[in-house]
Amino acid sequence: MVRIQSEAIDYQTLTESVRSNNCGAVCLFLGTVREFTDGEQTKALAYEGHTTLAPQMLTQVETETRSQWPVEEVMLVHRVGHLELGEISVAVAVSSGHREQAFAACKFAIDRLKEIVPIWKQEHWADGRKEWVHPT
Amino acid sequence: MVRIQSEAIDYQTLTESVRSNNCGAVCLFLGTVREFTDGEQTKALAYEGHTTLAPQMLTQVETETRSQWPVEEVMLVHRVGHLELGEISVAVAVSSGHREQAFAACKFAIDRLKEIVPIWKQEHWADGRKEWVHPT
Amino acid sequence: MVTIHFYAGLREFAKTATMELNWQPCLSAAALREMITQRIPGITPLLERSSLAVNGVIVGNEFFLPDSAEVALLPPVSGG
Amino acid sequence: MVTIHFYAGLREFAKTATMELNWQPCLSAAALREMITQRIPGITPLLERSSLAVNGVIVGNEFFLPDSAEVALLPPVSGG
Repeated sequence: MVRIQSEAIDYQTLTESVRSNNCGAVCLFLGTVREFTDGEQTKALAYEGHTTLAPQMLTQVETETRSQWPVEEVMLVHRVGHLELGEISVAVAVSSGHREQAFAACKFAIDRLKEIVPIWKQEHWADGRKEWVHPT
Repeated sequence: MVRIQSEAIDYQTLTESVRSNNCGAVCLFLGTVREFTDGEQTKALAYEGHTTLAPQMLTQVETETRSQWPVEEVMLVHRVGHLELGEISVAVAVSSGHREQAFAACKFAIDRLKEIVPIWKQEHWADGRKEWVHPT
Repeated sequence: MVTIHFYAGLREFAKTATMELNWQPCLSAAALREMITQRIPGITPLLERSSLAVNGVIVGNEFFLPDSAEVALLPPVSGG
Repeated sequence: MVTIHFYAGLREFAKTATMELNWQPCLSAAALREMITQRIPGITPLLERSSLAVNGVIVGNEFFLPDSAEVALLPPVSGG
Protein backbone atom coordinates (compact mmCIF):
# COMPACT_ATOMS: atom_id res chain seq x y z
CA MET A 1 0.00 0.00 0.00
CA VAL A 2 1.23 3.49 -0.81
CA ARG A 3 0.07 6.96 0.19
CA ILE A 4 0.97 10.61 -0.20
CA GLN A 5 -0.44 12.74 2.60
CA SER A 6 -0.15 16.17 4.15
CA GLU A 7 -1.01 14.96 7.68
CA ALA A 8 1.66 13.72 10.09
CA ILE A 9 2.69 10.11 9.43
CA ASP A 10 1.40 7.66 12.04
CA TYR A 11 4.13 5.03 11.84
CA GLN A 12 2.61 2.92 14.59
CA THR A 13 -0.56 2.29 12.58
CA LEU A 14 1.66 1.67 9.56
CA THR A 15 3.80 -0.85 11.45
CA GLU A 16 0.77 -2.63 12.90
CA SER A 17 -0.64 -3.00 9.40
CA VAL A 18 2.41 -4.97 8.18
CA ARG A 19 2.73 -7.26 11.22
CA SER A 20 1.61 -10.83 10.64
CA ASN A 21 1.93 -14.29 12.18
CA ASN A 22 3.55 -15.35 8.92
CA CYS A 23 6.47 -13.02 9.60
CA GLY A 24 9.40 -13.13 11.95
CA ALA A 25 10.68 -9.70 11.00
CA VAL A 26 9.49 -6.14 10.55
CA CYS A 27 11.76 -3.36 9.33
CA LEU A 28 10.61 0.25 9.57
CA PHE A 29 12.49 3.18 8.09
CA LEU A 30 11.67 6.78 8.95
CA GLY A 31 13.14 9.79 7.19
CA THR A 32 13.13 12.80 9.52
CA VAL A 33 13.90 16.48 9.03
CA ARG A 34 17.54 17.01 10.03
CA GLU A 35 18.71 20.40 11.28
CA PHE A 36 22.19 20.49 9.72
CA THR A 37 23.32 19.50 6.22
CA ASP A 38 27.00 20.06 5.41
CA GLY A 39 27.14 22.78 8.06
CA GLU A 40 24.07 24.63 6.78
CA GLN A 41 21.15 25.03 9.16
CA THR A 42 17.62 24.06 8.14
CA LYS A 43 14.63 25.77 9.72
CA ALA A 44 11.94 23.73 7.96
CA LEU A 45 11.23 21.82 4.73
CA ALA A 46 8.45 21.87 2.21
CA TYR A 47 7.70 18.81 0.08
CA GLU A 48 5.73 18.82 -3.14
CA GLY A 49 4.66 15.76 -5.10
CA HIS A 50 3.13 15.24 -8.52
CA THR A 51 -0.52 14.52 -7.80
CA THR A 52 -0.91 11.45 -10.00
CA LEU A 53 2.66 10.40 -10.83
CA ALA A 54 3.97 10.36 -7.27
CA PRO A 55 1.48 7.69 -6.05
CA GLN A 56 1.93 5.83 -9.35
CA MET A 57 5.71 5.68 -8.96
CA LEU A 58 5.38 4.76 -5.28
CA THR A 59 3.30 1.80 -6.41
CA GLN A 60 6.05 0.93 -8.88
CA VAL A 61 8.53 0.92 -5.99
CA GLU A 62 6.24 -1.45 -4.09
CA THR A 63 5.95 -3.72 -7.14
CA GLU A 64 9.71 -3.78 -7.73
CA THR A 65 10.30 -4.51 -4.04
CA ARG A 66 7.83 -7.41 -4.02
CA SER A 67 9.38 -8.82 -7.20
CA GLN A 68 12.82 -8.99 -5.57
CA TRP A 69 12.13 -10.18 -2.02
CA PRO A 70 9.62 -12.55 -0.41
CA VAL A 71 7.94 -9.83 1.62
CA GLU A 72 4.52 -10.15 3.19
CA GLU A 73 3.57 -6.47 3.32
CA VAL A 74 5.16 -3.25 2.07
CA MET A 75 3.84 0.17 3.09
CA LEU A 76 5.23 3.38 1.62
CA VAL A 77 3.98 6.73 2.88
CA HIS A 78 5.40 10.13 1.95
CA ARG A 79 4.35 13.39 3.46
CA VAL A 80 3.94 16.65 1.50
CA GLY A 81 3.56 20.25 2.64
CA HIS A 82 5.37 22.07 5.42
CA LEU A 83 7.52 20.05 7.85
CA GLU A 84 9.27 21.26 10.97
CA LEU A 85 12.60 19.96 12.28
CA GLY A 86 12.41 16.35 13.45
CA GLU A 87 9.13 15.59 11.68
CA ILE A 88 8.76 12.44 9.60
CA SER A 89 8.87 13.00 5.85
CA VAL A 90 8.72 9.38 4.74
CA ALA A 91 8.03 5.97 6.25
CA VAL A 92 8.66 2.53 4.77
CA ALA A 93 7.43 -0.55 6.64
CA VAL A 94 8.18 -4.08 5.45
CA SER A 95 7.37 -7.45 6.96
CA SER A 96 8.99 -10.71 5.92
CA GLY A 97 9.63 -14.22 7.16
CA HIS A 98 13.24 -13.47 8.01
CA ARG A 99 15.22 -10.38 8.93
CA GLU A 100 17.69 -10.38 6.02
CA GLN A 101 14.86 -9.94 3.52
CA ALA A 102 13.05 -7.37 5.67
CA PHE A 103 16.17 -5.19 5.88
CA ALA A 104 17.11 -5.61 2.22
CA ALA A 105 13.58 -4.92 0.97
CA CYS A 106 13.14 -1.87 3.21
CA LYS A 107 16.52 -0.47 2.15
CA PHE A 108 15.78 -1.09 -1.53
CA ALA A 109 12.35 0.56 -1.25
CA ILE A 110 13.62 3.81 0.28
CA ASP A 111 16.62 3.94 -2.10
CA ARG A 112 14.34 3.42 -5.09
CA LEU A 113 11.77 5.91 -3.79
CA LYS A 114 14.49 8.54 -3.65
CA GLU A 115 15.45 7.74 -7.25
CA ILE A 116 12.17 7.64 -9.11
CA VAL A 117 9.24 9.14 -7.19
CA PRO A 118 8.41 12.70 -8.35
CA ILE A 119 8.53 14.43 -4.99
CA TRP A 120 10.62 17.53 -4.39
CA LYS A 121 12.06 19.06 -1.27
CA GLN A 122 12.43 22.78 -0.67
CA GLU A 123 14.95 23.76 1.98
CA HIS A 124 13.93 26.64 4.22
CA TRP A 125 17.35 27.63 5.50
CA ALA A 126 17.74 29.32 8.86
CA ASP A 127 19.06 32.44 7.12
CA GLY A 128 15.75 32.89 5.31
CA ARG A 129 16.66 31.50 1.88
CA LYS A 130 14.35 28.97 0.26
CA GLU A 131 15.88 26.51 -2.18
CA TRP A 132 14.46 23.63 -4.21
CA VAL A 133 16.72 20.60 -4.09
CA HIS A 134 17.44 18.98 -7.44
CA PRO A 135 20.35 16.55 -7.09
CA THR A 136 22.80 16.45 -9.99
CA MET B 1 20.11 1.98 26.20
CA VAL B 2 19.34 -1.69 26.64
CA ARG B 3 16.64 -3.55 28.51
CA ILE B 4 15.37 -7.07 29.18
CA GLN B 5 11.70 -7.11 30.13
CA SER B 6 8.77 -9.44 30.54
CA GLU B 7 6.17 -6.81 29.55
CA ALA B 8 5.13 -6.26 25.93
CA ILE B 9 7.59 -4.08 24.01
CA ASP B 10 6.30 -0.57 23.30
CA TYR B 11 8.19 0.15 20.09
CA GLN B 12 6.59 3.56 19.64
CA THR B 13 8.09 4.87 22.88
CA LEU B 14 11.37 3.24 21.85
CA THR B 15 11.31 4.90 18.44
CA GLU B 16 10.41 8.30 19.89
CA SER B 17 13.37 8.04 22.24
CA VAL B 18 15.85 7.71 19.35
CA ARG B 19 14.40 10.48 17.17
CA SER B 20 16.43 13.66 17.09
CA ASN B 21 16.82 16.84 15.04
CA ASN B 22 20.42 15.76 14.44
CA CYS B 23 19.19 12.73 12.51
CA GLY B 24 17.73 12.24 9.08
CA ALA B 25 17.09 8.53 9.53
CA VAL B 26 15.58 6.09 11.99
CA CYS B 27 15.67 2.33 11.45
CA LEU B 28 13.54 0.07 13.64
CA PHE B 29 13.72 -3.70 13.60
CA LEU B 30 11.11 -5.90 15.27
CA GLY B 31 11.44 -9.63 15.71
CA THR B 32 8.00 -11.22 15.94
CA VAL B 33 6.78 -14.72 16.76
CA ARG B 34 6.28 -16.53 13.45
CA GLU B 35 3.77 -19.37 13.19
CA PHE B 36 5.66 -21.65 10.80
CA THR B 37 9.35 -22.66 10.76
CA ASP B 38 10.38 -25.16 8.08
CA GLY B 39 6.82 -26.46 7.95
CA GLU B 40 6.52 -26.93 11.72
CA GLN B 41 3.79 -25.02 13.51
CA THR B 42 4.54 -22.91 16.56
CA LYS B 43 1.86 -22.27 19.18
CA ALA B 44 3.89 -19.99 21.42
CA LEU B 45 7.47 -19.25 22.52
CA ALA B 46 9.14 -18.84 25.87
CA TYR B 47 12.32 -16.78 26.21
CA GLU B 48 14.76 -16.99 29.09
CA GLY B 49 17.74 -14.70 29.64
CA HIS B 50 20.66 -14.76 32.03
CA THR B 51 19.76 -12.16 34.65
CA THR B 52 23.06 -10.28 34.69
CA LEU B 53 24.90 -11.45 31.58
CA ALA B 54 22.07 -10.79 29.12
CA PRO B 55 21.88 -7.02 29.87
CA GLN B 56 25.68 -6.90 30.03
CA MET B 57 26.07 -8.48 26.59
CA LEU B 58 23.28 -6.28 25.19
CA THR B 59 25.33 -3.31 26.35
CA GLN B 60 28.34 -4.80 24.58
CA VAL B 61 26.26 -4.97 21.37
CA GLU B 62 25.39 -1.29 21.80
CA THR B 63 29.05 -0.41 22.37
CA GLU B 64 30.22 -2.37 19.32
CA THR B 65 27.49 -0.77 17.22
CA ARG B 66 28.45 2.75 18.29
CA SER B 67 32.12 2.01 17.64
CA GLN B 68 31.39 1.07 14.03
CA TRP B 69 28.80 3.61 12.89
CA PRO B 70 28.12 7.27 13.62
CA VAL B 71 24.79 6.63 15.28
CA GLU B 72 23.02 9.09 17.54
CA GLU B 73 20.98 6.63 19.60
CA VAL B 74 20.75 2.84 19.82
CA MET B 75 18.02 1.10 21.81
CA LEU B 76 17.98 -2.67 22.28
CA VAL B 77 15.08 -4.31 24.09
CA HIS B 78 14.49 -8.06 24.41
CA ARG B 79 11.45 -9.63 25.93
CA VAL B 80 11.51 -12.74 28.14
CA GLY B 81 8.74 -15.04 29.33
CA HIS B 82 5.77 -16.39 27.40
CA LEU B 83 5.02 -14.94 23.93
CA GLU B 84 2.02 -15.65 21.74
CA LEU B 85 2.10 -15.75 17.92
CA GLY B 86 2.76 -12.35 16.39
CA GLU B 87 4.12 -10.78 19.57
CA ILE B 88 7.36 -8.80 19.52
CA SER B 89 10.34 -10.64 21.03
CA VAL B 90 12.99 -8.05 20.26
CA ALA B 91 13.22 -4.44 19.10
CA VAL B 92 16.24 -2.52 17.87
CA ALA B 93 15.91 1.21 17.16
CA VAL B 94 18.75 3.26 15.70
CA SER B 95 18.94 6.90 14.66
CA SER B 96 21.67 8.37 12.50
CA GLY B 97 22.40 11.31 10.25
CA HIS B 98 21.92 9.28 7.09
CA ARG B 99 20.00 6.17 6.16
CA GLU B 100 22.91 3.96 5.09
CA GLN B 101 24.37 4.07 8.59
CA ALA B 102 20.98 3.64 10.27
CA PHE B 103 20.27 0.46 8.27
CA ALA B 104 23.79 -0.94 8.67
CA ALA B 105 23.93 -0.24 12.40
CA CYS B 106 20.46 -1.69 13.04
CA LYS B 107 21.27 -4.82 11.02
CA PHE B 108 24.61 -5.25 12.78
CA ALA B 109 23.02 -4.84 16.22
CA ILE B 110 20.34 -7.51 15.71
CA ASP B 111 22.83 -9.89 14.05
CA ARG B 112 25.28 -9.45 16.92
CA LEU B 113 22.53 -9.75 19.54
CA LYS B 114 21.61 -13.13 18.09
CA GLU B 115 25.25 -14.22 18.30
CA ILE B 116 26.35 -13.21 21.76
CA VAL B 117 23.48 -12.33 24.13
CA PRO B 118 22.64 -15.21 26.52
CA ILE B 119 18.94 -15.46 25.80
CA TRP B 120 17.28 -18.74 24.87
CA LYS B 121 14.11 -19.56 23.03
CA GLN B 122 11.87 -22.52 23.82
CA GLU B 123 9.53 -23.55 21.03
CA HIS B 124 6.06 -24.59 22.10
CA TRP B 125 5.05 -26.57 19.03
CA ALA B 126 1.41 -26.92 18.06
CA ASP B 127 1.64 -30.70 18.67
CA GLY B 128 2.41 -30.11 22.34
CA ARG B 129 6.19 -30.63 22.31
CA LYS B 130 8.41 -28.06 24.01
CA GLU B 131 11.95 -27.70 22.74
CA TRP B 132 14.84 -25.42 23.68
CA VAL B 133 16.57 -24.04 20.62
CA HIS B 134 20.38 -24.27 20.66
CA PRO B 135 21.74 -23.61 17.17
CA THR B 136 24.71 -25.71 16.10
CA MET C 1 -2.78 23.48 -27.75
CA VAL C 2 -0.62 21.68 -25.22
CA THR C 3 -0.47 22.64 -21.54
CA ILE C 4 2.86 22.44 -19.76
CA HIS C 5 3.05 22.10 -15.97
CA PHE C 6 6.24 23.10 -14.18
CA TYR C 7 7.21 21.71 -10.79
CA ALA C 8 9.47 22.76 -7.93
CA GLY C 9 12.65 24.50 -9.12
CA LEU C 10 11.44 24.57 -12.73
CA ARG C 11 8.29 26.43 -11.68
CA GLU C 12 10.37 28.82 -9.64
CA PHE C 13 12.68 29.48 -12.59
CA ALA C 14 9.83 29.78 -15.09
CA LYS C 15 7.96 32.07 -12.69
CA THR C 16 4.78 30.28 -13.72
CA ALA C 17 3.15 26.94 -12.90
CA THR C 18 1.74 26.41 -16.40
CA MET C 19 2.36 27.49 -19.96
CA GLU C 20 0.33 26.90 -23.11
CA LEU C 21 1.93 26.30 -26.48
CA ASN C 22 0.39 25.75 -29.89
CA TRP C 23 0.12 22.15 -30.98
CA GLN C 24 1.20 21.01 -34.44
CA PRO C 25 1.32 17.54 -36.03
CA CYS C 26 4.48 15.58 -35.31
CA LEU C 27 5.37 17.77 -32.33
CA SER C 28 8.01 15.70 -30.52
CA ALA C 29 8.94 15.97 -26.86
CA ALA C 30 12.39 17.16 -28.01
CA ALA C 31 10.83 19.92 -30.10
CA LEU C 32 8.65 20.94 -27.17
CA ARG C 33 11.73 21.21 -24.95
CA GLU C 34 13.29 23.44 -27.60
CA MET C 35 10.22 25.69 -27.70
CA ILE C 36 10.31 26.04 -23.90
CA THR C 37 13.99 26.95 -23.98
CA GLN C 38 13.25 29.71 -26.48
CA ARG C 39 10.52 31.12 -24.24
CA ILE C 40 12.53 30.84 -21.03
CA PRO C 41 16.23 31.45 -21.71
CA GLY C 42 18.46 29.93 -19.04
CA ILE C 43 16.09 27.10 -18.14
CA THR C 44 18.10 24.61 -20.23
CA PRO C 45 20.48 23.20 -17.58
CA LEU C 46 17.63 22.18 -15.27
CA LEU C 47 15.28 21.29 -18.15
CA GLU C 48 17.86 18.91 -19.61
CA ARG C 49 17.93 17.00 -16.32
CA SER C 50 14.13 16.87 -16.12
CA SER C 51 11.78 14.08 -17.14
CA LEU C 52 8.79 14.78 -19.31
CA ALA C 53 5.42 13.11 -18.79
CA VAL C 54 2.55 13.31 -21.24
CA ASN C 55 -0.94 12.64 -19.91
CA GLY C 56 0.53 10.90 -16.88
CA VAL C 57 3.13 8.74 -18.60
CA ILE C 58 6.86 9.49 -18.72
CA VAL C 59 8.00 9.60 -22.37
CA GLY C 60 11.26 9.86 -24.29
CA ASN C 61 12.37 12.69 -26.56
CA GLU C 62 11.13 10.96 -29.74
CA PHE C 63 7.55 10.81 -28.47
CA PHE C 64 4.98 12.71 -30.56
CA LEU C 65 2.55 14.71 -28.47
CA PRO C 66 -1.19 14.42 -29.14
CA ASP C 67 -3.26 17.58 -29.37
CA SER C 68 -4.49 18.84 -25.98
CA ALA C 69 -1.63 17.00 -24.26
CA GLU C 70 -1.07 17.69 -20.57
CA VAL C 71 2.70 17.82 -20.19
CA ALA C 72 4.44 17.60 -16.82
CA LEU C 73 8.07 18.65 -16.54
CA LEU C 74 9.64 16.86 -13.59
CA PRO C 75 12.99 18.13 -12.35
CA PRO C 76 15.38 15.74 -10.52
CA VAL C 77 13.54 14.31 -7.55
CA SER C 78 14.51 14.91 -3.91
CA GLY C 79 11.90 13.08 -1.88
CA GLY C 80 12.66 10.85 1.04
CA MET D 1 32.25 -25.32 47.14
CA VAL D 2 31.30 -24.02 43.69
CA THR D 3 27.70 -23.58 42.56
CA ILE D 4 26.84 -24.38 38.96
CA HIS D 5 23.77 -22.85 37.28
CA PHE D 6 22.30 -24.56 34.25
CA TYR D 7 20.21 -22.72 31.65
CA ALA D 8 17.63 -23.63 29.03
CA GLY D 9 18.36 -26.99 27.36
CA LEU D 10 21.23 -27.73 29.76
CA ARG D 11 18.90 -27.34 32.74
CA GLU D 12 16.35 -29.54 31.03
CA PHE D 13 18.95 -32.23 30.37
CA ALA D 14 20.49 -31.98 33.86
CA LYS D 15 16.99 -32.08 35.39
CA THR D 16 18.18 -29.46 37.85
CA ALA D 17 18.83 -25.72 37.78
CA THR D 18 21.85 -25.85 40.10
CA MET D 19 24.50 -28.27 41.27
CA GLU D 20 27.13 -27.93 43.97
CA LEU D 21 30.61 -29.42 43.64
CA ASN D 22 33.53 -29.41 46.01
CA TRP D 23 36.14 -26.79 45.36
CA GLN D 24 39.85 -27.60 45.33
CA PRO D 25 42.88 -25.45 44.60
CA CYS D 26 43.79 -25.14 40.89
CA LEU D 27 40.33 -26.26 39.81
CA SER D 28 40.21 -25.25 36.14
CA ALA D 29 37.09 -24.63 34.08
CA ALA D 30 38.09 -27.64 31.96
CA ALA D 31 38.29 -29.84 35.04
CA LEU D 32 34.90 -28.58 36.19
CA ARG D 33 33.38 -29.50 32.83
CA GLU D 34 34.87 -32.97 33.23
CA MET D 35 33.35 -33.33 36.72
CA ILE D 36 29.94 -32.31 35.37
CA THR D 37 30.20 -34.85 32.55
CA GLN D 38 30.90 -37.60 35.08
CA ARG D 39 27.81 -36.63 37.11
CA ILE D 40 25.52 -36.22 34.09
CA PRO D 41 26.45 -38.72 31.38
CA GLY D 42 25.25 -37.63 27.94
CA ILE D 43 25.45 -33.91 28.64
CA THR D 44 28.79 -33.63 26.81
CA PRO D 45 27.60 -32.72 23.28
CA LEU D 46 25.61 -29.70 24.52
CA LEU D 47 28.12 -28.87 27.28
CA GLU D 48 30.96 -28.71 24.76
CA ARG D 49 29.05 -26.06 22.81
CA SER D 50 28.29 -24.05 25.95
CA SER D 51 30.11 -21.03 27.37
CA LEU D 52 31.13 -20.93 30.99
CA ALA D 53 30.90 -17.78 33.10
CA VAL D 54 32.44 -17.42 36.55
CA ASN D 55 31.03 -14.73 38.82
CA GLY D 56 29.50 -12.95 35.82
CA VAL D 57 32.49 -13.10 33.45
CA ILE D 58 32.85 -15.54 30.57
CA VAL D 59 36.10 -17.46 30.96
CA GLY D 60 38.20 -19.92 28.97
CA ASN D 61 39.00 -23.52 29.87
CA GLU D 62 42.35 -22.66 31.48
CA PHE D 63 40.70 -20.37 34.04
CA PHE D 64 41.17 -21.42 37.70
CA LEU D 65 38.00 -21.10 39.73
CA PRO D 66 38.06 -19.33 43.09
CA ASP D 67 36.39 -20.93 46.08
CA SER D 68 32.65 -20.16 46.32
CA ALA D 69 32.55 -19.46 42.57
CA GLU D 70 29.13 -18.98 40.96
CA VAL D 71 29.39 -20.75 37.62
CA ALA D 72 26.90 -20.21 34.79
CA LEU D 73 26.76 -22.71 31.94
CA LEU D 74 25.37 -20.98 28.88
CA PRO D 75 24.26 -23.18 25.98
CA PRO D 76 24.25 -21.75 22.40
CA VAL D 77 22.04 -18.68 22.38
CA SER D 78 18.80 -18.33 20.44
CA GLY D 79 17.46 -14.89 21.24
CA GLY D 80 16.13 -12.44 18.68
